[in-house]
Amino acid sequence: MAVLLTKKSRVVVQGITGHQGQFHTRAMLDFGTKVVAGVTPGKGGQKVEGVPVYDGADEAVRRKKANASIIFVPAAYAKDAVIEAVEAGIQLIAVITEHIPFHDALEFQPYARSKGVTVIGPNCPGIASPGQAKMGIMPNRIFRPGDVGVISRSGTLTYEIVNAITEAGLGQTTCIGIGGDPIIGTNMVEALAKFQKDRATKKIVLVGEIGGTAEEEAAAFIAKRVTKPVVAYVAGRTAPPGKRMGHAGAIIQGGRGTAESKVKAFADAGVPVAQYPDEVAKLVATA
Amino acid sequence: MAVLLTKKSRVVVQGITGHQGQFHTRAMLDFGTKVVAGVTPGKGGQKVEGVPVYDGADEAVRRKKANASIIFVPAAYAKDAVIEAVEAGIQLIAVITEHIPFHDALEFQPYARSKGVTVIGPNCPGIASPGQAKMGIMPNRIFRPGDVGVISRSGTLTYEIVNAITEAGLGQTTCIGIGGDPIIGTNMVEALAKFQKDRATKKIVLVGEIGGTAEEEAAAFIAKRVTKPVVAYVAGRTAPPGKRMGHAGAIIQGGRGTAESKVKAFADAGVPVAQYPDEVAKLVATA
Amino acid sequence: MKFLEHKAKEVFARYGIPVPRGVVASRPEDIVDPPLPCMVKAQVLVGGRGKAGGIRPANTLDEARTVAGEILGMNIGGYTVKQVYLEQRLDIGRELYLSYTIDRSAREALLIASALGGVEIEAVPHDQIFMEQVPVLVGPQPYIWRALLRKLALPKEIGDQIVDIAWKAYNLFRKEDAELVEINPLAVTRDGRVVAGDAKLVVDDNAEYRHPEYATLDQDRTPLEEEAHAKGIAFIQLDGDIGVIANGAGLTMATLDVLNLKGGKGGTFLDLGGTDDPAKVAEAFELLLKAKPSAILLNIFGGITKADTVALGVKQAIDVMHAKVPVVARIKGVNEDKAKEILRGVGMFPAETIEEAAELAVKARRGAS
Amino acid sequence: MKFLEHKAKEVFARYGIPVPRGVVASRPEDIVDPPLPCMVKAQVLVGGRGKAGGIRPANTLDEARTVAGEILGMNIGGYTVKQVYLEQRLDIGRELYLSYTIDRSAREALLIASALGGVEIEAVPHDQIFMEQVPVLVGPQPYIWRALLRKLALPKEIGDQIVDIAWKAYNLFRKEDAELVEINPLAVTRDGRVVAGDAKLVVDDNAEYRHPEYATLDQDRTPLEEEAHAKGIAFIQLDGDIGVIANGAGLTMATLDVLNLKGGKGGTFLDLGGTDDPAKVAEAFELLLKAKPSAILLNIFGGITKADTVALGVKQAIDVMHAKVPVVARIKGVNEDKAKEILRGVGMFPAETIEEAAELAVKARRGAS
Repeated sequence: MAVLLTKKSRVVVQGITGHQGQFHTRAMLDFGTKVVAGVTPGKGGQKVEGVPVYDGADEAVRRKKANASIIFVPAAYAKDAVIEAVEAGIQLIAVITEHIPFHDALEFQPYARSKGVTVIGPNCPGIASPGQAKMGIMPNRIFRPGDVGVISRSGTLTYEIVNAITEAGLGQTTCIGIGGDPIIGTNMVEALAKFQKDRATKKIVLVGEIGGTAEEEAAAFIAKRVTKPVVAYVAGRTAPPGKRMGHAGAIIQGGRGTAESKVKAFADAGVPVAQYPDEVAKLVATA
Repeated sequence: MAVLLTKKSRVVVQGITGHQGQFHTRAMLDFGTKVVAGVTPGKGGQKVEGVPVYDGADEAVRRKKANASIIFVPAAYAKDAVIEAVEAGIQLIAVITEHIPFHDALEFQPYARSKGVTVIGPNCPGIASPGQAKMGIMPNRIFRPGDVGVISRSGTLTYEIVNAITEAGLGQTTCIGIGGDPIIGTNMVEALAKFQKDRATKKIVLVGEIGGTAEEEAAAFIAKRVTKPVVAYVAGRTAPPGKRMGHAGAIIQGGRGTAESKVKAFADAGVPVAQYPDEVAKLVATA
Repeated sequence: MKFLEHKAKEVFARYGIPVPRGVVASRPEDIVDPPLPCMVKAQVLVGGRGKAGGIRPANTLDEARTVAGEILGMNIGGYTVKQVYLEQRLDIGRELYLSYTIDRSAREALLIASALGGVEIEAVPHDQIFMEQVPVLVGPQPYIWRALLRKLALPKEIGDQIVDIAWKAYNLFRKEDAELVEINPLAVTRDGRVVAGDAKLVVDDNAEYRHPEYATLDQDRTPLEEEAHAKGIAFIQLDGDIGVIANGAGLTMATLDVLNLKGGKGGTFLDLGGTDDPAKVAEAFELLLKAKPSAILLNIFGGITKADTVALGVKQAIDVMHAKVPVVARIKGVNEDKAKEILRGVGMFPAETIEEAAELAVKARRGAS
Repeated sequence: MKFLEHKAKEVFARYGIPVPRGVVASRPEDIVDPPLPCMVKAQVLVGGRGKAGGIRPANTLDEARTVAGEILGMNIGGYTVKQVYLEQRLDIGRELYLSYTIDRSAREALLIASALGGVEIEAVPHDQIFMEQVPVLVGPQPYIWRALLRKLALPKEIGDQIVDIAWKAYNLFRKEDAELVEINPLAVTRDGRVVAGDAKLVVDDNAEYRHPEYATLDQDRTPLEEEAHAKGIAFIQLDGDIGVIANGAGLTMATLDVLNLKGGKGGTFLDLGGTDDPAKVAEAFELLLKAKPSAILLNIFGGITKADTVALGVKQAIDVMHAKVPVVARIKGVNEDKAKEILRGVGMFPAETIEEAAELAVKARRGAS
């Protein structure tokens, strides 16, 4: 078992002919993902890594029964691509693209929701269910099938932590990189709810960072609804207010979004918080 | 058991101080409905039939924990009222108001959906779960608790049919008047899915009419997914093409939406179709 | 609210959709300076004008007047031509199709286009039709135009114009509360311009309050329907002889259906709605009587509506109009006995069920004839 | 992209939000015809100008020049005042607050208003703040304005102006891709007009391509940050001394945190991102060296990024800059051994874990100082 993405998912790659699209199509295939189609307007008829390319997402759905999509198109075209995927009937969309204006996300996120479509990201590393499928840009070799569910706002930091979990002899059901933007599709609470419901997931790891109140909401949700052990890490304890720490969402503004507040919220909810990234795997192993 | 509306539902009446609002607040209370609040801008502080009136839906939610709303406000303000209810956190909304421009519905329907809110209507008689609650304008005395689920696009015709079912010694779990407009919130297929899932519902009655393809889609859904017996009636067999038969949605256009097509679709799905409205109760009794 | 071609083209022009120059005339002598050469087009709210001879060319002013004189007063599909539109004749290379309407199931706008225009879209083979939902909350996105152009397989210069027109037509559809915006043919001239050859526009009646300027548009209503519309009564004249009146649109339709099954034919669809104000009922009933039915079939389910006050209205109308028409009534619900009592006083035939009432109405009419 | 007050007010005026008349000046002698009486306002991208003496009145041209001369060149919150804005002085009766920002949890716009303006909104008691999500797919609906006016309890004439301004500010928020539109104070003059007393505007950096006219706005960046921005490098100067460089924003933050836990203090946040192009790495590293760190802490998790090509870039930069600064590197992942080999050649201290690397960096710095 896994959440959201499984070996049955039929993936279309929007923006498959670009550098990233090509590279990660190969990597996703290597992971075992059913990549059934690619989309690049004007390049229909080509093949990328043996995967047929279509001009529109609707064709990928009609001809290849694609039901999940990973989006690599440039930021200026991402809103178009998400809505195209939703209208084509795709049910799960991972938006890898970074630097998407958040006013675009304010439109495509609720729109996708109105059609019952799950969006992950934007500005995220995607989602991976080891042993089943990956729809993202995380390195393949850090994963191993197991019973830990991972939720993270960050990219490389997640790889570190997932890798450490794997090196500690454990594995993951699914790893969801929910993204570093202020407006994201699937948030921590929703991801937590999925893992709480998933029978294969026994433990949950949350990787948060400064900015917003997602971690505080997650902590409140854990206290009320999550019975499985959760371990957290929060990046940005030393970040100064008013400075955007790389991610569009990682900023302390008007006193909100501090690491202290998040760490305290987790502690109040009984969630152990690792001080060092490497500590996460140890806490999970003993959780 | 019942679908969507139960005795636990806490109802707010938007437009409570109007003639219809007042009258039906009384009737809903008589039915046993928990009408906890009313809303009319500028009339906060008043009471209608003992129900406190607030200036905004948010207050009704905050102070009275309202989670369902019935909307009586004039057509020009209906979009405002629906969105206000959604933003206030209401989960189920019945829009009684008729003559709402459908371009407004094209906005508020998907918006409500994006927030996970169920809308019934507009231009509908509402919803009633006999023995539990009513959020609508159907006459109280036609209902009796029982095991028949009723779905209808029409008003008075539904009362006829529900009344006949009751007179035949049967009763209803829930009766959903889905509305006569072209753009409605909960459609036949969604209502069917609810009744199929509801354990208390043993039989289902569908009252359709000309216009659109809702009945054809319902028939296809029944063939695939509904295991409970369904009885149908279709109004408008003699309606001429191009003439709008009262309801904004009841029109045969460009050869689409005919009664023949709907009756045939039901027959193909194995659903008995009554020729006369009175026949519905007989068919249900023997189904 | 339906628009005559020239009225629709006025709206199109406001949204920047290219339309040919044209002038309207109600009499040949009013035609002074038509664009020449031109097409003289009958202005009626039904299709099939071309086949009926309602669209003809003219090359000179004299010819335009002569042709206009022949078209004015014609009967097309039951409608008398009261106006002609004299429009610059286009040198058309090909005819496309473009329209916006709604997709009820998806609860979205629906864009339909085809490279085969100039004929009814129903006659175009399915695989030649481009059909795409437009999500109104976010509006059309570029992928829709890309898909449209792929399907229509047009050269870029033409394609760009089509997309521009499709955008403008969408804005019109949304801002004018349209039920239908149809451009058929969407003409491509031999010199490569894309122009709306015809224009169909229907605006949602329920949105009239947002577009009061459209309230005065001529509609395809009979005089009695026009009167009913002005009074806010849901009333339609049908081609049968028995006047059918009921409360609720669904119930009225069902009553007409039952009548038909019993061998009768409805002459009116009159939905009283939720009213039980005797004055309003009387007003509606008077309209019905003006349609001169051979019998009247009244079907009331008094749920919340009180049956007796409805009956009072009916009695009042019959008294005022000195009507001799047989009335068969099936009344059920609140105060049904009182209602029957009242109607008996004006010679009503009572019935217990809709079927029985329909049978009685058919008989009463036969007896009357 | 942050806007100086006078730039923000230019945008406000474009959207029809009332702002006082004003002129900008960089030198006292450029002030020729200021609106009088006026306020002379320091134009800097930080708050607290008033308290710092950066906002002062002037009644005559001479006075305006004198005051401007005193304010220009002032240091406010670390920023040198390069421009003053001379603005018509308002006769203010009361001060309100209005802003739009985003509600991340609800994924909607957020309208905040208060009858208590003129102070930081964080200082206003919670029960005096009106806070309402605005659903962007459908835009603000009338209920929002009703709720706003109920909360603010203002006379109708003022309320109507507030709603008008709130509408216009919302349009600005959406169309200009704003992160923040803040009017504080939203001033009510004694003669009953509502005017934006101050204007704060921040536009989403990611939307710069849609607003190229804003690209030239002065930002509160250090010269090195400016250079990094121009090169598209995620680089921030911090107040510590150890240069921190890593790949990925989260990992860079985490590395800074670990350094802190080990008693060090980061002087830079440098996120290499997903690049492993040695030239780009070298470019980034050169920036870091320009910040003159006492030591460098490099943390690379080579998932897909190849560690050795990153190392090549680091080596190149150190070679070019003839840098003597100690580099502690913790490298993990693809080609980590090759990477370590390359870095050993330039005198790097290798480490196995982030913690160890941080400890080494702190020591290396101490040794160096």
